[in-house]
Order: sequence, then structure tokens, then C-alpha cells
Amino acid sequence: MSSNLEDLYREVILDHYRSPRNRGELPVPPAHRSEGFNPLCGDEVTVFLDVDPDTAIVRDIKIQGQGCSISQASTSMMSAAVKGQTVDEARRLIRAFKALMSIHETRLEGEGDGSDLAADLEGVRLGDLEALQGVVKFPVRIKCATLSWNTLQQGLDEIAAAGE
Amino acid sequence: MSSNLEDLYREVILDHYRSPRNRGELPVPPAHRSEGFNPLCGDEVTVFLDVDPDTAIVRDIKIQGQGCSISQASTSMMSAAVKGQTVDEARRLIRAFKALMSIHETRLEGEGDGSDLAADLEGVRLGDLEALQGVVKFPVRIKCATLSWNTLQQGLDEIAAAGE
Amino acid sequence: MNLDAMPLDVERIRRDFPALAREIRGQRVVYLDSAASSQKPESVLRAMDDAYRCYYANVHRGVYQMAEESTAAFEAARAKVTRFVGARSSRELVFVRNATEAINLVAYSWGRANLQAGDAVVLSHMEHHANIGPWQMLAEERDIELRWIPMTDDFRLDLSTLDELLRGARLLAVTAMSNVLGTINDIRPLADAAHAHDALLLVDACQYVPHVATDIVEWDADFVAFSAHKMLGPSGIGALCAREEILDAMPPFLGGGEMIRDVRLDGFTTNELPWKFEAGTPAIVEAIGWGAAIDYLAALGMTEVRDHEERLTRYALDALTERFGDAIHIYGPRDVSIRGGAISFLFDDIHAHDISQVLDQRGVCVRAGHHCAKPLMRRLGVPATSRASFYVYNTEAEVDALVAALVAAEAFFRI
Amino acid sequence: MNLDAMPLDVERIRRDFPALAREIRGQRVVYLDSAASSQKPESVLRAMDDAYRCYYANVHRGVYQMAEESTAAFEAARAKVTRFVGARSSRELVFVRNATEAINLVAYSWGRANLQAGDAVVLSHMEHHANIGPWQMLAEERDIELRWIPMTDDFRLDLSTLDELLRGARLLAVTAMSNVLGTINDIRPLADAAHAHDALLLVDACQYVPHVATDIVEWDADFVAFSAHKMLGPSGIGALCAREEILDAMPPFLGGGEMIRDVRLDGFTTNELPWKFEAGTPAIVEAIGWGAAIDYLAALGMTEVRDHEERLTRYALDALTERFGDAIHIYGPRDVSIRGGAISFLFDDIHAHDISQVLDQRGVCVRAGHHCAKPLMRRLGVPATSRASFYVYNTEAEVDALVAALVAAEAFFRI
Ligand SMILES: Cc1ncc(COP(=O)(O)O)c(C=O)c1O
Ligand SMILES: Cc1ncc(COP(=O)(O)O)c(C=O)c1O
Repeated sequence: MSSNLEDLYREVILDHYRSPRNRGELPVPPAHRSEGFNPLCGDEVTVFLDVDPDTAIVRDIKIQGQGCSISQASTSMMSAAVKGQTVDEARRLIRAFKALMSIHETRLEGEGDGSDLAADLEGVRLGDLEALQGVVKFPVRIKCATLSWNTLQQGLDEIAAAGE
Repeated sequence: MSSNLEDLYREVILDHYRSPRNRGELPVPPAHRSEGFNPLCGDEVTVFLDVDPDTAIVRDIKIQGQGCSISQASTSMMSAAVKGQTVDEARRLIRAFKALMSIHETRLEGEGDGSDLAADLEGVRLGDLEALQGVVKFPVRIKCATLSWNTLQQGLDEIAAAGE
Repeated sequence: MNLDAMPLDVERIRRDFPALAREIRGQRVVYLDSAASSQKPESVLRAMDDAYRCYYANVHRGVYQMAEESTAAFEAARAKVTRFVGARSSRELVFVRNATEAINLVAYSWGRANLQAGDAVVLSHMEHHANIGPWQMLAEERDIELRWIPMTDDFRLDLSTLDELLRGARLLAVTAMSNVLGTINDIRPLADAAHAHDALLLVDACQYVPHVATDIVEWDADFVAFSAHKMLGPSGIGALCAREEILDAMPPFLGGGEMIRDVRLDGFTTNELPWKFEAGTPAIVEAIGWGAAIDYLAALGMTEVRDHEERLTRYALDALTERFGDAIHIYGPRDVSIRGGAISFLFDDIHAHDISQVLDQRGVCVRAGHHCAKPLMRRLGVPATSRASFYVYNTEAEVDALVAALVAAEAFFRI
Repeated sequence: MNLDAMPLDVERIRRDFPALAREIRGQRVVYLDSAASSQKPESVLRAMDDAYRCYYANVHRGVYQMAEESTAAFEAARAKVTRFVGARSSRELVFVRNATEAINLVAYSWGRANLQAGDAVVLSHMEHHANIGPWQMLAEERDIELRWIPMTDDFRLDLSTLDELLRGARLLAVTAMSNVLGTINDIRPLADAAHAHDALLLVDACQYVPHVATDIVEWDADFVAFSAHKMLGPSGIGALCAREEILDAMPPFLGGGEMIRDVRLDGFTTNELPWKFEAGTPAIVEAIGWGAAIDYLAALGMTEVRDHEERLTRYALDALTERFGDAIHIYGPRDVSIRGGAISFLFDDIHAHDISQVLDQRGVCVRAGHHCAKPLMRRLGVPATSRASFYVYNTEAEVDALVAALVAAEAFFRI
């Protein structure tokens, strides 16, 4: 296999793909459920979120759905990254991860030069998630990687709206 | 001017164009009135027909409208050709004239080989009208030449329908 | 298979397609995605380039020579498309952007003029979204019932309840060849059944016309939709072919120039067929390119084209089964006489996207996803498949390359 | 006129346009019909040919490299068109077949979702059929009132009753530049007036975008329609540019692949902007060609383009008046600062068609007819006019050729 392909399929990605973390469901309510689709490939993801209303901490997160290795691995890594974090930290992670992913998309659209993206990335520790950076070289796969993050964001927004 | 252009603008055509026959209106009823448009160029023609219900002879015909030299000349020649003829003879003339014109259109559409057109032309004396044959070399102008004939046909059809 | 057909000289054909010489990462591209869109031969590219270089002008509008030449070439292309599908007259052939627009045209114009609350439209479980979306929009707007012809477990239409489904239906809209399964549906009996119930028949012939000699009069279809880009022609053009009486009775769809006879402040009258349905400047050069594509296919002979694809499909089905046995799932009939050259497949536990990515690394282009047929995917119980599809320029060596790349992909994800 | 603008090097530009080398009856063609459709430069033809030869594939669908390249080129073209008209984001730029379809999209989707019996839409007497037909169809279907901004005797919009016309109106739909008169309408005040009455503004910018630097944010327009083929781009593609919030709130227009997020048997959800409005395989290579056309125009500079056309229009108006005096009627403003390079004219007692025919004999291409603006023709009291129109590649020598050909035509019909 060419090095190119291994940029995409890093070992840690294949590991999350083969042994996804936090698979399962949570009872709704008290948990919140949000769904995401990738219209390109038909991938689907369901994110169950249990957020403590007092501390705003993501007490638990579970994932269902089907998808390619990139979307599955990204989902698994996302769940591990946000579990136990506050909602604010989770949102910062979403922004940072999208910044990591969207550099190419943004250039494509010719809007902005990526400098504000750098700001989003600053001070956020992505850890394992950085393994997904290779996806940027494969533009069609970016949506695979961001699907679960968009669904998480949607879930957090819905929880916030319901709490108001 | 090249000979080509003179194929189109024969002397007899320019003559009919400059001194159009049978311009004017007829009272409706008893006369019948039909209108035609050329959507390409905006040309309009109104044909007033006075057909004797007993003898089916076109007792009188008058023409109004605006158009290019080809449409005006064709209209004028048409009016002269059908005036005093029976409806059957007028229809035979319409068929023959369209055959003269549509040879090219038909080839363009790739439908039929023109052999039935020859039959339509057989035994009909077109006289002056043959001067319009040069139009066939200028496909966009064919609709200019046929406008008044289509309007005549429509008028005859409407009279026939009303008489039933 | 037709025993009279001379095999296509595929090596010669390949030389006509510049894109097939493309190298990807040092390897000659293996293009197996013609069901999504085909490559184009030199003659099509040249016809379009020539039009722009020598006689381009807007059509139906100018009295000058270039406009006449352009109009003649545009209408000659219409005549070619008309003849290629066996329509009766160019008046029955409306140029649109693609098959999707053709079906929408029917839903908007014929549908809204003829269908009312309580009427039914019958579709099938193997339709492409193009033949679902327009009807769902209409169904929601007008409270129309959609009914679905189910699929048998051997990937064919289950016609056992057709009579019941057609009771009170106004339209049967069905694909002639599934873009996922390859299944060819026998259209004439469907037309007869629909007409027996006073319903009209719309055929989505997007995958059929490029691959099998088509005679829409023989089908007795009322509406037929297809696209140029899947049959060696350019992007940006397709056609709706429909019976003249029906088109005549339909209200216009898009309003504007070209489709109008006269306009006053208080209303307009429409132009003759087919222009009544062609508002604005049409895809002029695209039509001319499509005409050249049809010349190319006609010169090959559609019997020969079909024969080649049957042979190649048989070869591919055999090779995949032999190499992967039970590890590969193939979604579609095994009998090549009732199917086209689109082969959908899946390996257990390896997502179609990942397969496709590894294949791309070796220059093998297949499609991965739901192929715009999500209801069918749900029926198959899978989120996505990989699909390899063949056309006149594909070879057995390319099937071998596909199999070899799949072996590598399987190995990569099984480690 | 902008005094900073460097004059275009027209002789060099002409060499980029292969069709301008065409000879008609032994004479170099004099192409004066760019308002109907423009010729295309080499760079546009090459961009399209390259796409087909090197990386053609369907967009947004494949995981393989050619599909990625094709998608990237297609979306890069969208970004170019977006920037060229000053739109905020590519999400606001929907590809359609032509300006006509763009306006129909608004009438079908926004119109049918928002307009009801008794609502009013305001148009003007100088609209092209493309901006009349869709509204007449809607008006008839929904019992909507159409109101018309009249024209002054010096060929400009008569805005004296605008406030009254806009009372209770939901939409003002107006051309930025008349294709018959050349008149440029000042859009920003129209936007302000419309918005003051809670009406939206649609601009038919088909004749404007090709010739004048456009900033639709500065216009504050809600919908803008234009076509590629009038601005050095290919046939078969155009755009609707609209404010994102408005597009977001609009129901879909055509249903099918690409515009769908998910489909179940009982309904579908729509994709994001702009794809929500792009059903089926788009005009892929046409978009790429359009992008190249925009690169070409941007390299010339739109200030320079406008300057060249003002100069040439002034030269032509002077030459025609000087040579023919009262014998020629020119329909359009004399002041070149408020008009574009489309000049409509008529000689007493010589029909526009006949003029055009004689001109064609000398290779001079002008258009004759009603220019798809019959209400305007009725207002002018003529059945048809001849129209000469200019673009970046036209020269003063060509204007001289036009005048000489008109002298010959006049002589021919006056004998
Ligand atoms: C002012 C105006 N609006 C609309 C159109 C329609 O453009 P298209 O034919 O590209 O849809 C034209 C061109 O014919 C035009 O000049
Ligand atoms: C069966 C079928 N129908 C309809 C379509 C839609 O065709 P287009 O995208 O050209 O409108 C396709 C192609 O994607 C297809 O395969």
C-alpha cells in the first residue's frame, strides 16, 4: 500500500474502527438522542447524550449507527474525547476538530484564508484525534469524519434549547 | 449583391411586397377572421375570408398585418391565388405550397424522404408562387413564407367546423 | 446473447476515449463507474469544440448564417436522439438538463394538471431518487397516494400484486434498469397493465438507453426519461420523450423565451412542440455533442454493445464469486440475460467507502454509497454498497484489476 | 467613462476567439449578436476539453481521485461565479440551466410558498419574456395581480408611480439592463423602495453581469438571475444567486438525487444549500467552462470591459445617426453612461428581417425580431427591430462594416 493510504488509515484509526468505544444506547429521557446522516454515502449515526443539568458535564455518551472506518473511528474517538468533559469543553473540541478538518473545504470555497481556523485550534489538545488529520488530503472523506461531530453539536444545541 | 440573395428576393416578390394585393378588412360576419403569429420574429397576419356557403367559392379575401418582405409577398400572392377559387382548390394550393416550402424542414427532422411531397405538388399550378421557392435555401425564412398559408388553412378549418 | 453480433473491438474503442489513458499514481485508470457517468469519445469532444469554434450562435433566433447552422445542428441532434429511442417525431423529444428534470417536468406539468387528492401513483422499491422525489413532493402537495411495487428476494419486481396496486392509479413510474442491481424490467407488460387500468406509464430509462437498443413505441410507454452523460454524451443535457397527444394537452412547465408564441401584458400563448417545454436558451452545444455520441453508439451497433456487456458482466460475476465465495455479497440477478453491467457488492464488515478508497489507490474507480436509491438500500438491509459498472470500453483485464484490488483491500482491513 | 481604465487590446483579444476567424461568403464574420449569446475564448474551450480528457467523472459521488478532481473543479467554478457577482458565500449560488430557469425556480419555489390570491408582483414594460412568463403562469394559477412599471419616452423606467405600484406588492422583478434598449436600470434605489414596502427584489441580470462589474450585496438584491452563455461561457448553465436566509426558507423545486439528504418511502429531507436546489447530475463541465470564462473576464478587468463598450457604443450611435439621420430610428438612450452596447434600430418601411438577411450576405450578424420582449415591442409600436450588440472582441472597424452593410440594404429595398 502506498504511504498515501496509510496517511488516511493510521493504526489508531483502524483500532477505533475495529473496537469502537461507547457503542450502545441510553434511555431517553433522561438522555438526549440526536441523529445525523451523510447524504453522500448513506452513513447514519445516533448520539445519546447524558448531560448533568447542574454541572453541565457530559456524564455519559453512547453511539449507534453504521459507517465507514473513518466515520466509525471518528465517532468512537469523539465519544471518548467528550465523555466526562463539560459542555463548554465539548464545544471547544468540536470547533477545534472542525478546524482541523475544514482547512481544505474552506480553501475550496475560497472563503477566508484559514487564519481564524488557527485560532480555533490554539490551546486545544486533540490527542488521538490528530490521527484523523490525514483525512484532509481526501476531501470526500471529510464529511465521514465530521458526521458524528455535527451530530454531537446538534445534540448539545437541542439540549441547550430545551433547558432555556 | 450576390446571386444568393437574389434567389430569395426575386423581382416578383419585391413587387408584391411593395404593392401588396388585397390589403384591408371585410366585415365580420359575414366574413370570417383568423390570426397568425410567427413567434420567431413577431410577424402577425390577419386573414378575412368571405366564402360562399352554397358554392364554397372564396368570394373575397382581405389581409392585414405586418411582416418582412417574404411574409408580405407570400401573403399577397396567396390572396391573389385563392381569390375566386373553391375551398377545395384553396386547400390543394395550401398543400402544394407547403410541399414547396417544407422539403428542407422535413429533411432537417429526418422524417420521410419527401416522396409524398412530390405527390402534393403534382398537377397544381403555382404560377408566381414558384418565385418563393428560393426561400427554401434560407431555412429560418420558411416560416415567414408559410405564415399566411397556415392562417388561411386555420380560417378554412374554422369555417368548415362552424358550418357543420 | 445474440450470436450474430460481432464482438466489439474494445482495444480500438479505448483509443477513442482520451480519459482512459489517464494514469493515477503510476497506474492506468480502470474506470468502472459508467453507471454514474460515462467517459466521452474524441468524436463527441470534437463535435462540441467545432461547434464553438466554427458556427456557435444562439438557436431559433437569428437570420444570419451562423445562427442557421447552429439551429440546424441543434435540431439535427434532436432528430438523432428521437430516432435512437424509436420515438415517432421530433415533436415528442423535449431537451432538459437531465433525466431528473425530465421526471420533474412530468410531475409538475402533467401531474399537477391531472392528479388530485386520493389519486394514486405506483412506483417500485428499486427506483432511483430521481423517480421518487418528484412524486413525494407532489404527493405531499396534493394528498396523493404513493404505492410501491415490492422486490423479490432474487432482485426482481414482485408483480404478484400489480393489479391491485394499479387499481385507481393514474400513473405507473418505473425504472427500465436498476442502477444498483442491474435488473432489467420488462416494460411492455407493465405498459399493458398500466393501460388496462387507464394509468399512464413513465419509464426511467436512464440506465437502459445507453446499453440496450430501445424502441419506446414497442414499449408503448407514455413518458421516457434519460440523460446524455451516461451514454457517451456531455453533461448538462437529457430528454423527456412523450406521446405527442399527451405533451400537447399538458400545460407548460417553465415560462420564458422560446416556449412562447405571443406575450401580452395579460398572458401568453405557447409555442409548438417540442419548444413549448424548452424555456430560455437551451443546452445548444450539449445537444450537438449528444448527437455525436449517438452516431458513435449507432456505428458500434447497440446489439453489439449489449452483447459485449453481457459477456463482461458474466465474466465479472464469475470472477468475483470464484475468488471471494461467500465473503462477497452480490446484490442483483445472476442471469446476465435479465441484467445490465452494474454490479453492486459488499464484503462483511468492510464498508463500501473503505473498499473504494483502497481501490482508488490502484486506479480502480468504483462507486460507493447508496447510489441515490435509499429505499432500495433499506430493503437490502445495507447502508451502502460498492458498485462496479461497465460500458463499451471496459475489458476483462479491467475486471481482473478490480478483483486484484479487492484482494488487496480485503487484506488491508482484515489484518 | 472611467479615465483610469486602460483600453482593451482588442486585436489581441480577438485572437483568443476562434469563431471570429470564421469567413462567411469570403468575408470575415462581423459578430454583433453577443446580447443573444457571446462567442467563447480558447481558454474556455480548453478548460472544458481538458475536463473531459483528463478527469471527467460525476461529482459529489465518488471516492476515487477523478471524482474528487471533478468535484473540486466544479465547486471551484461555483466559488468563482460567487465572487464575480459579489455574493457572500457559495451557499448562495445555485447552478441552473439558464437565467430563465433561475427565475422559474423563484416563481415555483418562493412564489408558490409565499404568494396568495390578491398579492401583487411588480414587473416593468421592458422585461424579457423570461421575467414575464413565470409570473404570468403564477398569476393565473394563484390569482395574483401583475403590475407594470411603465417606460418613459426616453426609454427609461418611469418611476413616478413606483410607490403606488409597490403598495401591497410582495416582489419587484426587474431587469438590470434591457436586452432591447440597452437601458441600465439603477438597482439600489429599486431595492430600497421594494424593501420599504416589505417586498423582495429579483434582478434579471442576464445582460448586466457580462458587461458591468456587479456587486449584488451593494445592490441589496434578494434574487439575481444570469446565464453563462452571454458572458463567454458555455451553453447549458446559468445561476440563481439569492440571500441565504431566503433560500433556506424556500421549499425545494426539483426533486431527485443530489438535493436529497435522506429518502424513506414516506418522504425525504433536503440537502444543504446550494445543492438543495440542484437535482440530478448538474452541468459539470459547463460549470468548469464558466469558471474559465470568469477568469478571462477578470483578467481583462470589468472596468476596462465596460469602458470599451461605452466607447464602442458611442462610436456606433454617432456613426448610425450621422449616416442615416432621420431615416433610422434608434430605440434606446443616447447617453452611453446609462446604457449598454445593445442597439436596436429600424428603417422606415424595411422590415428588420430583411435588413438582417442583407447584412448576413456580408457576414454581418445582427439579430432581428422581438428579442423576447413583446410587451416592450408593443409599447414601442413596432413588430420587430434589428439589434446590433457589442462585447469585448468588437471593433470600430466592425461598426463601420455594419454601417456599410446597412447602406447596401437600404439601397436594395429602396430601388
Ligand atoms: C434581459 C434578459 N433576460 C433573460 C434572458 C434569458 O436568458 P436565457 O435564455 O439564457 O435563459 C435574456 C437572454 O435572452 C435576456 O436578455
Ligand atoms: C436509474 C436512474 N435514474 C435516474 C438517474 C438520474 O439521472 P441524472 O442525474 O442524469 O438526472 C440515474 C443516474 O444517476 C439513474 O441511474
